[in-house]
Amino acid sequence: MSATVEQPRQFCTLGGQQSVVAIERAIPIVHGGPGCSGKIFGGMSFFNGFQGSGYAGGNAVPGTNSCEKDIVFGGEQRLREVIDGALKVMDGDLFVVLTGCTADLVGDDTATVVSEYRERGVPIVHASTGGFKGYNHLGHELVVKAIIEQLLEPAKAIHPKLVNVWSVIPYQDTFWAGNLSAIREHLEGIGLEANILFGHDSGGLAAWKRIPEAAFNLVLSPWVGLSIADVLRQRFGTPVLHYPVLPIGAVETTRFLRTVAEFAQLPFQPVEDFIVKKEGHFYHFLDRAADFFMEMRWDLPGRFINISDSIYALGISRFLVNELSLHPAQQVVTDEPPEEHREAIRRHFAELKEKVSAEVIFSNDSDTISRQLHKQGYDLPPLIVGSSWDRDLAREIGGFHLSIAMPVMDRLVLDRGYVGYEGGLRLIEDIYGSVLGTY
Amino acid sequence: MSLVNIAHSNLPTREQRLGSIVSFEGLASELAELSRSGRLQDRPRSFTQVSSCASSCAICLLSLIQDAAVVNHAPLGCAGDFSMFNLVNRYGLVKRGQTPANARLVSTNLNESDAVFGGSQKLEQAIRDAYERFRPKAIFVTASCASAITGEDIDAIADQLEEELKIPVATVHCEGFRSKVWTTGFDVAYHAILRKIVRPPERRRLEVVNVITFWGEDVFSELFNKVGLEANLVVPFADIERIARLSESGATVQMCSTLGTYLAAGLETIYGVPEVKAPPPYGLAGTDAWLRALGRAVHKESEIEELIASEHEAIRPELEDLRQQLKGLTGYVAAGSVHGHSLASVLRELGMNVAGGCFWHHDPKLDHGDPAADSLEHLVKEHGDMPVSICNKQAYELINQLRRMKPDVFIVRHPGMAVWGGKLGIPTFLVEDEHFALAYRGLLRFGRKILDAVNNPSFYKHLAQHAKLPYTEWWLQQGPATFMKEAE
Amino acid sequence: MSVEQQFCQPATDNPVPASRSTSVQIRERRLGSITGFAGTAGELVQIARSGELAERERSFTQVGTCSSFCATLQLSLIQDAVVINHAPAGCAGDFPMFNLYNRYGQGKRKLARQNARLLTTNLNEQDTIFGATHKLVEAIHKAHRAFHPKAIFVTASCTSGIIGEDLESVIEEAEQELGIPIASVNCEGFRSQIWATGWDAAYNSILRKIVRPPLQKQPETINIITFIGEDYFSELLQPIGLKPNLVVPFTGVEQLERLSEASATAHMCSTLGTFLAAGLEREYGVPEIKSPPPYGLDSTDRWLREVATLTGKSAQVEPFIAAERAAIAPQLEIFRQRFAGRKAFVAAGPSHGHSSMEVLQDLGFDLVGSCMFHHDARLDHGDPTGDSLQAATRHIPGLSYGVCNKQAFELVNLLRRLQPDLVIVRHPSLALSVAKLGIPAIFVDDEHIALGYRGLLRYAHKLSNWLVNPALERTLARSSNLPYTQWWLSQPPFAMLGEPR
Amino acid sequence: MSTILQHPRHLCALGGQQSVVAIPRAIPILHAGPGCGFKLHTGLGSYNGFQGGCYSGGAALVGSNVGEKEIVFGGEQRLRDVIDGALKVMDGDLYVVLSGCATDLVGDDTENVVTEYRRQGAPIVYAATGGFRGSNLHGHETIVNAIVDQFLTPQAKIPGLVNVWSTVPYHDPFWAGNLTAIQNLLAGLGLRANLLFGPDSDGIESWRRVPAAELNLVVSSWTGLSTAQLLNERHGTPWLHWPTLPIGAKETSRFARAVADAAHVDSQLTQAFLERQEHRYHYYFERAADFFLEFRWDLPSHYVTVTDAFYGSGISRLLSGELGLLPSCHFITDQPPTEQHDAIQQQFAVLSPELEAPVTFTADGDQITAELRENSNSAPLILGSAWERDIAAELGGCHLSIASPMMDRLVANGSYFGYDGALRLIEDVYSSILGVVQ
Repeated sequence: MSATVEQPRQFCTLGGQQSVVAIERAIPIVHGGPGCSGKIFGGMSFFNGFQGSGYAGGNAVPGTNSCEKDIVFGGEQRLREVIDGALKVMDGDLFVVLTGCTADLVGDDTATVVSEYRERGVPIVHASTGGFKGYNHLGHELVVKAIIEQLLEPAKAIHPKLVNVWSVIPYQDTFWAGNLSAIREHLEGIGLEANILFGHDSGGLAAWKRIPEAAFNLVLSPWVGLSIADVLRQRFGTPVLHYPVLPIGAVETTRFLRTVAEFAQLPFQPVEDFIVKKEGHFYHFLDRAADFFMEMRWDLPGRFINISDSIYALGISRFLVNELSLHPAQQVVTDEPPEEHREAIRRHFAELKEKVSAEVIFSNDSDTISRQLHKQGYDLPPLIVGSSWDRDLAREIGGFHLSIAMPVMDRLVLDRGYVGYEGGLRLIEDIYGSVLGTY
Repeated sequence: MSLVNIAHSNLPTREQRLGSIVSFEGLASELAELSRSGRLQDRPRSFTQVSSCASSCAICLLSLIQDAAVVNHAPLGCAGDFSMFNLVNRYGLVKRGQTPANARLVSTNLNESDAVFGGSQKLEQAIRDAYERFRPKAIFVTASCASAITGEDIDAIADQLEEELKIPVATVHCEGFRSKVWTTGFDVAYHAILRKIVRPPERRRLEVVNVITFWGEDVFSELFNKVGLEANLVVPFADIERIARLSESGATVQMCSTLGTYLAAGLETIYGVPEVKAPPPYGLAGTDAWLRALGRAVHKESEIEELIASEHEAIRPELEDLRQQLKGLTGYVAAGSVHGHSLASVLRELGMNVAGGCFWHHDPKLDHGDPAADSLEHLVKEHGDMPVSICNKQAYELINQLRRMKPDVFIVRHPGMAVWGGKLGIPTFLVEDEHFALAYRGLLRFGRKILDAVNNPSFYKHLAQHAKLPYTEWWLQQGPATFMKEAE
Repeated sequence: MSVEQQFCQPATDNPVPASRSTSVQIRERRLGSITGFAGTAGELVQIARSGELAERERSFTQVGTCSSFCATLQLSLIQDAVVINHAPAGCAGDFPMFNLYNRYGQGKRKLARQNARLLTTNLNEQDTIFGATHKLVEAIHKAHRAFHPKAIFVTASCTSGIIGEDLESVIEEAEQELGIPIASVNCEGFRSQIWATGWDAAYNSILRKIVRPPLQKQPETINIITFIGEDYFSELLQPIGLKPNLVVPFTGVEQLERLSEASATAHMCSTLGTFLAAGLEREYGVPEIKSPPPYGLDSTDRWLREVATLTGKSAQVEPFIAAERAAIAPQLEIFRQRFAGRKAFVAAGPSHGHSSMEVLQDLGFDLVGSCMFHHDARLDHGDPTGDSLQAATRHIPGLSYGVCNKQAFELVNLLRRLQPDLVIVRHPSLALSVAKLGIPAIFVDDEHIALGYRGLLRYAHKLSNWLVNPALERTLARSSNLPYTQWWLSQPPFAMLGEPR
Repeated sequence: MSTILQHPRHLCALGGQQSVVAIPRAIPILHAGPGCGFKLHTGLGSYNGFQGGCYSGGAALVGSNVGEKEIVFGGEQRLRDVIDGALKVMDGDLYVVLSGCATDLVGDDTENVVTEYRRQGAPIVYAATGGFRGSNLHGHETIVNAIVDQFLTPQAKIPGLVNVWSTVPYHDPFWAGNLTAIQNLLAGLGLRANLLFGPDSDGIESWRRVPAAELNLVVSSWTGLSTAQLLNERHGTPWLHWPTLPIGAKETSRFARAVADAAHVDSQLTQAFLERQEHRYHYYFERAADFFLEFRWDLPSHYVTVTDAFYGSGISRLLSGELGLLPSCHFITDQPPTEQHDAIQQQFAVLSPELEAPVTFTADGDQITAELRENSNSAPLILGSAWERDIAAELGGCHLSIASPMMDRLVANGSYFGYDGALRLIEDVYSSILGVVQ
């Protein structure tokens, strides 16, 4: 994270605020400048599929709105005022104080202030998320770790079927809500109890308190969440299953479920029964529309280009290659994975399938991306699966376009999700809808 | 003698004109020989699956004329393909950089009482409506089984409305039951065009070459410009004025002589526009021969030779490379006869084996009657013999064949047929743009496309695992020709 | 320069800023603006006039908005300029919004749709220690190469401000090299509680670097300082032979260079444009229309007359006014009857909020209260005739009136008591808090719709559309839950407001 | 259906073939001209959400392809040939012979031929579907009633079993997803839906079970009513007619309660189930509420529906009843029997007097276009078939294809039924708008 960025596809550490909003009845408290929270809300939630305020997001977020006084003389007293008020005014189960650039730069001792409240028994934690520290991917991890480290106690007993799910990042993934409930349904389908932690019906603070009881942690993402799993292993000794590919469509989802089942030592038959049922449904529709896929009328895209977070770029590439036999062109990973994870991601793209591999570049800067994609030649119109920023690019290189990555300004997203068997069908409908819609 | 008689509103079917057939099982060489010796006969099938009718082919061509309207005098089901032609139309316009617009199609929506009392008023009404709504330069009235069986005199109505509206109103006799060979529909559409649209030449434009084709991308202009010729693609996406002046061109060529045989022959017999009588320009040998024939027709032999040489040079390296990669792969082709022959040649020239071909029908001769253009003969001579089935889209026969042939790739040119290859797990694609493989550079495009298909067959594999075929085990054990009776 | 020196400049009495300075004085100091008040409209007018208006701070607050947002909104919509945000990535959180505004507006104005030209220097931990002017240089060159802009604006951030980045030296150097104006915009979020300060910062950079002395005066042209609304000003000005010049959004740099050539400057909202208008008058003698913007019958009359006097069109204006008033009278009467007795409330920024209050009164609504995001004790021109609050409440000085920088918890508390039939909202995502109470909340997207005489009817038509079918609010009220405690909802709405300083 | 049609939205009675294709392992046999089957596949199955040929459709359709000879000398022998072959070649559980224009007009005694085979024990029925007899919705009813009439035998009642007669396969591009959604909702009420079509149906077994049902559920403005009546006469099964497609929380809960009552389900359980559903629905609805509120000012406030009757009323109850949009006019394109028109008008009238909008019964694209040009205020949101794209563009409005023919979308198991269906519809509507305005 160093180069200048045109058309950002992720925001700063303070973006962790949205992960708090995603926890049922949790209240973020922003100790930062007056505009920070609103900008994050605009970028990650509103102008990203118009996901909206939710329970305590948007304008409801308590904040210190730091002014010159707080910069010059320190803002700790101001923070106390706001926390006091928040505890009275805001109806929540968990309070998370997030610091912005101002507080972190002038060196307010937020941790101490917050711990005073916690010692008085208030369910409140602090995450130091000054924007300059990194992207909201880091912010998400910081918030989660803060809750784990400052609030959770070792479990009395381990629940053998309980699994904590660390996967897509709330709001950063425009489809997080639908995706997480899909992951839940699939895991429950093979006999596990999924601790989803974010979104509707995820259980709020109570669910978070159960984290130490889990039999294992599932990190369903190329890299985000691994450090969370580490912390949990150190504190509670919980084992980790890392599955880097977001399962979209039958091939990947089945592979994923079998991997999980094996790791969790689940009885074989029920798992297979579930898989057979789901695959049957999925392939019924692929079969029904097979004429369409094969007749490839209307120049359905010859090559596809992903411009998205590694979790989507990889998941969707595997899906289009495995299920629709489409071919990858240049792939672009925009979530700036830490160096130590890049080799693995490169390898996944190199080995999409025997005889099918893809070049990948890591960049979150539209200027760089656009120059790279203009270099390539295309026999048929390519398909760009990326953010709304890329609509112009798609037009320039004569391709088709579907927005699935932040920021999504040209779609409204409610409970749509792309994960799993159903998700795959949904993605097919959306991709070809966007193609056919251009005629 | 000429088969083209524009005094009549109707013309004989292909069976009657050309002795065409829709069923045959044997070697390409046998089929060619039988055709040449005039001993070719059809073997009716007892069991059949649905095929297509002349109505679709006729409406397809006419509905893509940009300032004409089509009135389908039929019950509503015969309008089932309106939506397809609409998409073809919008899609074609977008590709040609124009704003997409709906096709100008109207159905008279014949119902029970019309069947009893006749639907003549409705037809008049519909023609007037079409005129009011679209202000077209011409209106085509396509007939249907129902309109024919109830015995309506649509020609009389058309002539009367032509008087009234002062624009050509042409009837198109594409009743579904008249012919087993749906390409008869092309003939009747062209017949209507020859009768009512094409004018005698005002001035000859020898540099202009008519290209009879579908909706494919214009790959001809680039080729022709190099030798100072101008490609005039018809009928789709042309307008009435351009079609009216077909008679002024220096020659007529076709991307598929099954498609254009009647129009080309008509332009030659009526207006003396020479038809280039050669197999279509697919594959090196085919393209060479076709270009040379064209060169002779327009007296540009030397320019053509230079063009051929330079194009060969341009594609050689990649072609070699492709041949290496495709070597040993086996293909199977299913398409309309002449275009099918072309695709088979292309595969062979790409270094592939061709396990065989399935063609929707076979014309033992073309309207011009000149054997020089026999594309099947050409295929056998240039690329060797192969098993051939003639089968008007009988999926049960095709699938029976494919299961025996087990090709590495299956190439199809007709909606609805590709899916059967896929359900057997065979990498399959439909040739949507009929010009995709055309001429020299098409050879390369097509090769790359095949490589893509065979390099990532996962879609087909999964489909095969999960798709259920609607055929009995019994059938799959029988020979493909089981239901063909002996010739009557 | 120490943090102390940097930020604690003594308040100055001079209401007119020295526009050559790179930094605009914040509104708290320049205009005595405040964000906390509870009382009646009459009181506020009187205290403000007397110069004794004091801020009342809240102990508990919800997040607000900052100058950076307002500054970037104006500048990012200049079609041939580029905005570089010298900040961490999160300050770019509003880029997507500006991009949608941009594409949306381009569509409306028949311009080719293109993404807004926005960059962030993406400051990180390293940069906070070693400084990041080199990244700013890189960004400027990148912007130049990618877009060949006619001007570049560099917007500051809390971080760049606190670590004391020296933007000016970088900028001077780059200007030399690239030969285009490059302007810093001092919109650090923490500097002011009044985000409108961001407009001032943006306009200051335009006055400093873009506007040129007039080549030739354009007596027919009136500058209109506005947002992104449709051009309804022509309806008012063309009939009397004048031409509106809508700025800043969707203009080009060249159009802005010639702001000095207009015969007058007016506003769609005097809070928005006060700094730019005053600057143009002071620097280039372009007179500013002082009376409140033309919303509602009386204000429109007054505004038109002032414009006419300044441009010598008085002869044309009177018949025009009479004709327009007559033209709308019958339909207006119908709407007045339809809306009679309906209770309305306005939550918006001054002075546009004041304009809405006038419009609602003209349409026959009963105003039961209003709440503005801040209050300017005076405007930069310092002329009391510009007092839009007084104009809006001259008939109802007793109207209960609050100043509240969009604190949703106060608004919800207040509205639960007032239970109006309609709330006009003019700030993103406040509408939701209102609608969750089951009260029709109209978010006014196009700020020009109610403009002038015919605007009254346009506005009324839209309102009646939504009032016909409040199904959305009902659905929300049925299902929704507000994040506030019972304790809070039983407190007085302004319980968190401190005593005047 | 009598007027001349430009841009048709339904086809002819022979389109009933698609309903046969929709029955797992059922084989349609067309006694008709060579092109009919494929044209109908094209219009209903392919260029209508690209649903595809499935098991026995598309190019697998069996047909006698009658030619000049059969027209002149009659086609009954030809039909026998084809049936013989079909029984050997096609691996099916149920065979349905459909006659087309040509054979109905020349007067082949198809019924007689088919009856012979049935007497010999072949699972085969006959439906007279000559194209001129009516629309494919009539065709659908004809084949359904043919199976009921010629194939079903009395059965002992199975508690909680409900036959679902609703959306018409393939004609409604979302039929498959809609049926699954209905099944899930009924399951939530503790009922067992007997689906006769689609992937979740047991095919011939489901059909055999039809007489065993305790209730016939007709979710449709008019198609299926004759079937319910027939089943009532034959097997004494009561029926519940729900003329509007339930979309959104309000409608779906009303619908579910009505079904629960008709099937005598414990209202406590029902209540608990419905509350869970509504709660989830409102979470997402509320999450996007900022958007609805802040964008309605400038986005279309008025909408137009150009759909089958039960879609139109269902959509208007979501858009007007829950989202607060205003209807500007409704076009009913499925040509309901005239005696149904008043009842259908009522379905649109229930919201509130201010929300009355003209309802026009027509399937003619030209009339629709013309009337939209006249009385559409400002830029409307048009929910209709892909035909309406041009007029939407002309009026500067927005458009979403939700009705046949749908050439601009691919549909797999998409559905607009119920709670989730409403969320899906809202996503699709606003995404199409957002795609246009920027």
